[in-house]
Amino acid sequence: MLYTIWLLPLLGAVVLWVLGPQLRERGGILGSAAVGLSFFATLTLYRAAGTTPGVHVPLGSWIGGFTFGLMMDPLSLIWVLVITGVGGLIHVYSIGYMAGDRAVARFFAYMNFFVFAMLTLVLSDNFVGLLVGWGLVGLASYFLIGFWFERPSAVAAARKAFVINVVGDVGLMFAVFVLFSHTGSIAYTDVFARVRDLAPPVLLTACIAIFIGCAAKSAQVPLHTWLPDALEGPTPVSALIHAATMVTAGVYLVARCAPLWDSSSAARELVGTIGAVTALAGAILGIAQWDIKRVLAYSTMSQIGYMIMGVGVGAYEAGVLHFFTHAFFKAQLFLAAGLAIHALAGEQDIRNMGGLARRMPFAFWGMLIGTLSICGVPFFAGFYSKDAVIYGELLDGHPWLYVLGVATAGITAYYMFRMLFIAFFGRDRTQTEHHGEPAHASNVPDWVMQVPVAILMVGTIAAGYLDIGGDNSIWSRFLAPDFAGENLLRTGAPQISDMVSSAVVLVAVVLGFGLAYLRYGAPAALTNAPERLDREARTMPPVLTHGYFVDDLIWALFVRPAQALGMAFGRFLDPVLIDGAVRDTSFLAGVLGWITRRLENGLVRAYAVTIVLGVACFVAYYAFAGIPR
Amino acid sequence: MIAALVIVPILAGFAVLLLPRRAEQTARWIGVAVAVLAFVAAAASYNAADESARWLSRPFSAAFHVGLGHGVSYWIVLLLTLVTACALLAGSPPWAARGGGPAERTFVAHMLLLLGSMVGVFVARDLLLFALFWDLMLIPVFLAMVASRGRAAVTAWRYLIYNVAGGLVLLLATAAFGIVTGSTDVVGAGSAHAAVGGVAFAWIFGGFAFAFLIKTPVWPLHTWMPDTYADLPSPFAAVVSAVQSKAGLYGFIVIGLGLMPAQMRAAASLMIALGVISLFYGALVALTEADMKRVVAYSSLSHLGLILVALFVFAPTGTPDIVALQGAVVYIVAHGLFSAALFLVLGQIEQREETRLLARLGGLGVRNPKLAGGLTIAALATLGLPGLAGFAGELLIITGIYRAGASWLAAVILVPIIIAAAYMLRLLQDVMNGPQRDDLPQRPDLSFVEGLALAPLVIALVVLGVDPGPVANASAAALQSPSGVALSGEHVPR
Amino acid sequence: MTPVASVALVNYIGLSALIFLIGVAGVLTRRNPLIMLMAIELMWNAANLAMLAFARAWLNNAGQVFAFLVITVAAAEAAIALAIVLITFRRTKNVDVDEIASLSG
Amino acid sequence: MTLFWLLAVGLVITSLLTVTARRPVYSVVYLIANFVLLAITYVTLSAEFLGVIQVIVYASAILMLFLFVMALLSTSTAPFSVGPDRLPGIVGPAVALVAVIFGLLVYGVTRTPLLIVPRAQPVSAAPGTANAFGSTSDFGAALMTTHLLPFEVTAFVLMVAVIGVVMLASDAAPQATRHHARRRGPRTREPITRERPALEKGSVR
Repeated sequence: MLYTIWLLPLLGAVVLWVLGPQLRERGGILGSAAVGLSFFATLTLYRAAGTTPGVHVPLGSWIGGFTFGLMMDPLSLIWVLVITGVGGLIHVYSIGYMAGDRAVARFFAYMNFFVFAMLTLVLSDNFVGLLVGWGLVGLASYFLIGFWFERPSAVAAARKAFVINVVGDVGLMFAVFVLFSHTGSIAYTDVFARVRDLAPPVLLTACIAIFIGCAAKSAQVPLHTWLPDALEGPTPVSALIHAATMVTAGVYLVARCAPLWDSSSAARELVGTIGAVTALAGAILGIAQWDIKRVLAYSTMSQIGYMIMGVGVGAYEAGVLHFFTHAFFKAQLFLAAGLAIHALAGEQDIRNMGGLARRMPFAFWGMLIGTLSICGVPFFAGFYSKDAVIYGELLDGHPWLYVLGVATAGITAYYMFRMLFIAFFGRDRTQTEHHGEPAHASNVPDWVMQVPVAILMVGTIAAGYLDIGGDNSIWSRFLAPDFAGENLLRTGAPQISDMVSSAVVLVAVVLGFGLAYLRYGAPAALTNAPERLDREARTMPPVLTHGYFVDDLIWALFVRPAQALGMAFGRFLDPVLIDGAVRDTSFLAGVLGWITRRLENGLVRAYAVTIVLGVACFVAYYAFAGIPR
Repeated sequence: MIAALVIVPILAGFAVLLLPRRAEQTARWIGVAVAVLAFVAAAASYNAADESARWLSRPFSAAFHVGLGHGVSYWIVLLLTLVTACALLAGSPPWAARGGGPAERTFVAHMLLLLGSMVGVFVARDLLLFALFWDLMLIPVFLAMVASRGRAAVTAWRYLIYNVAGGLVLLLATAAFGIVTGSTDVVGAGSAHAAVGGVAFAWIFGGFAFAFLIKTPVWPLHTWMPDTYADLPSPFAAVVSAVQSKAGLYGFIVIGLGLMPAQMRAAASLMIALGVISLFYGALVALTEADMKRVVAYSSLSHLGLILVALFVFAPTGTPDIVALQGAVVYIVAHGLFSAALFLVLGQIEQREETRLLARLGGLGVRNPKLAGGLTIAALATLGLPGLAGFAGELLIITGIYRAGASWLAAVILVPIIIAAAYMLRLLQDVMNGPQRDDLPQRPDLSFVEGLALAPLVIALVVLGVDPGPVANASAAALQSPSGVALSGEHVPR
Repeated sequence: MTPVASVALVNYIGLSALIFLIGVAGVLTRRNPLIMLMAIELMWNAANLAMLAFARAWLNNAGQVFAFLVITVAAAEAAIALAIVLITFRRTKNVDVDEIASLSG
Repeated sequence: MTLFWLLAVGLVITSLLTVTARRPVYSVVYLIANFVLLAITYVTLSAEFLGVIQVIVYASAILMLFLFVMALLSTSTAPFSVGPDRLPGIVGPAVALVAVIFGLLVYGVTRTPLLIVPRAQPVSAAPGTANAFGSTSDFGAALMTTHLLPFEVTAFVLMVAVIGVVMLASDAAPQATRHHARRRGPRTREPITRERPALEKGSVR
């Protein structure tokens, strides 16, 4: 059954790739079916995966002690459910969204391939399998970001995403070498069993290397710059890869390697801090965006920061829960935004929207519910998970991280509602001309795109209810085999209780909402919206519009020097110095040849002189050295 | 049987030359048939016994001794025959297509001569025979370059002079080896001479190493290589970069580790330094090269540097690291597959669009999805995508390096993987992606036969990536001799 | 004939060397090919002298046999060289070795 | 003893005369004298047969050949020194070089005395008899038994020489124009046979 789950999407991808030209529009149905079947197959394993060892299928082994296998335990199961479930919904949505595109079969082939790669990542029972999945996911992401490969911006974004992801791959690879060399195995169970034997420096090296992988894949500071650009791909891709699944692979990895973090407090500090910083940095950047998808992208970055922060400090269940709820509400936000973009024929700039609440109420409700959930309004899913994460900081004894988390929550509310007010309230500012994603004449009924969003709404509201009940909740009990309860350090009793913490967060959220309302949502603000927004766009500090200049920094520190070196080597060192040395040698040979050719003057007597000179040398040698007896 | 692998292609090559002018297509199919037969015959020779005939008895004993079984030779010969078959199938070089230049049967003949002489290099079990084929395999490549016009003729001389310089030193070293030990019939005979040391052996090893470093090539002896790969007709570039460049690495394994491990160990730091320099140097230059075939050429420099490092990884106990060696063998085969695929695809592009400059190319993917698919897979294998053969090799090599205690080296070596991703994507995207260019000729996509020529390489890349076991295991069996280093074929009497 | 036992071998060798070197000097200084050839004949014979002297000293007639060989080869050489001189003359109407420089590289 | 010195002086003088004679004919004459003296020397070294051969083959046959060639060449105008001397002043250095070599030889020979170990078994017959060392029969026996192979090779060499000479001589047609006189260096004079190209009409000299 595990095989079925794992290989169905691959089969779908291969069939779609090979038969693409014949299938055309029907490719979407096939691709969705493959993922859907995979999802239902996963459901049958629900009970088996929940038992202690989980489901395990050995696959074979390589030389050198690499053994491979598939494994499904509760942690994997949650990811597989999200990948195939939410992924399946996004597939269905894509049937509508991508209708009319020239290469729709290719699109679904990539999507299925992505699902396969993601399943490889989470189902693998060892680090190398994980690494394979890790790389393939990056590849799928590359394909999908660069799906419209005739657009130079998409091509550049795809390249950037892939290269940064390879940085992560390489970090992870190094971690694999470290762990393999010191434990002699790549299987999770073996490695974790021997964690205690590892010397602290080795452990820390491995943790940092793993986290480099996580940071690249999950867009953590400072490897986050690819994520906003990655939105050059079609919107369903953004929803599937850059919101729901792939970018959370880092969270999965940290959670999966819980035993490693538990043994290295320094690594936990690092991960927790970077998560918190990312959460805050992403949220602040979210304030300054005008592209609806970029707002969502930075919010994704920020939310993943939360997750990483949670798993980093040991609040694994909370972090994973936040992944789970985030998958629903972020997918929903993207798909709802996609509805708007689709209807506006590719318009993504919120300054050119306005008043969409009346024009497309369904998209509005989708956005609203998603926004409420992401802001952590009580009774929506995000509330439960986010509060758990933020409170986890306090439990683990990181008051500063707690403060950062609360601040981020407030800012999140501010930029999400800012986006909502500008795009969906006020006057209609849509223009006729447009650029961006190509528009398609669709012959697919609207419900194809609406039903997935509707289903996601349920999850967006209800996914958090799983965690009601503290340590006895369904969620905690389900994940117990993996984490054996929360591994928080619990240094001293927290100063405030759970309820008080929630209240604090709520206050921050309300403040954020209030500020957004005053600036963008109040009737006075809505009336002169266009001028105000233009003024705001002009006065926005460059440090925010340029993403803290991280891109320029990377460019100046790594890309430029590498190119300059390459130029110096290729244009100068190779042809001039090395080849020059070789040419000098040959020139020397030429000079010698010229000299000897002078000797070859055709004059017989001159030859004779040379011969006699040679004879003289021989004679001299034997005369002075004597004849060997 | 093994001798026939050498002789039949050479004879067939000469026979093809005698075909009438009208029989161009026949020549090509004969070529393909011979290469495929050679592949089948080589594949069936896994357990074949060695064949030997007397040659010299003075000043040292030498023999026409060829063997294939079990060792590194087996896989490289399989690779060679496969790549040759694909290259022949992929079609004639640009000059034949344009109507000028030599006929296609000349191309086929050169290719078959190259096949025969290169099989000779990899099956030779006698150093003198090895040296003989080592020089012989230069000739068809040289002729092929001379046959095309323009700058290629200059490049041809450069190629010849560099490699003959190496070959000469190799011959000297071989003769010295024969005189010092009394026999050159020693390749793969195990560690008979492993214990022999001394100053003479240091010089002999130096001679071999010089020739191997030129052939591989390794920085700073590499400057013949980018021009050669760029100016060679693509099918030849595929075979040369895929297999001929491996002759040096093969030599390090079979002759270096097999006969002179002590000297290998002594040279390790130098070689690792050269390998690492090549690794970075090639990657950085590939990042900025303007000519797509030169990008691949420099990427080769980078990858072969990695293999060189792997060959010189010694555990603190002094034995070579088995995992790194297995990785090296896997990567040798993998690099052969993907560089052949790359050159074949780039050849098709060059033939279609009549340029190799990345700045001129662009947007080909729209009209040529199959071509784009081929280039994508080849490029991905090159940048070490997990699941394809290159990754398996890299993983094993770096694991081995780390295991042997050189953790800093393992970390450093990982960096060019990132650069590799950057330059391969640059190549792929600059050619295939972006808006269509109106100033390029519009040509049809890959034909069925052209696609067929790529398919075996791609399949082999995937198979080897999913399970490198057979390749690595076969060498592993041979690697673990009592002394730790009898690498090539085992000579267990049957 | 009694061997000249009273004459030391060294004297024969010295004589031989002297004649040989006179021949060398002749080859170097003369530009008439015929005289050069005769100088070469001198050198041949000087060598023969040395060999015969050694043969006598060692009481081993291998030296004599070799001298015989040398005479034969010298004869052959003279014949061919003279033929070449004739041919050259026929083609160029002169046999000045300084003018005939087609060996020039 | 006296005989040797007489012969030695004669040999050196005739040798010198041979290489210094102004005209080749004189050279031949001096060479004949030289060879005859040499033949006597051979005989003093117990090499009767070679002495005889020296007179018959060298002094008569080969040198006759030289004379014939000279006769053939002398039909036209002075063919021997048509151009300038391209190695002027070689005499001094050549003599010096030769002297140095001689000095070196003398030094070497006197420095390490020649080590001569005569054949262990005594020569079977007394000197002067038919089978003594160096006698014709002794030499002949050696030639036909021990050294048969060199003897055969001699025959082969002669045959090759004969063929070569025939080939060369059959190059009948005098193709004067095919000759490349020396291609480099200052040409002060056209080869004799090559006619000056007629001046183009109106060309300025």
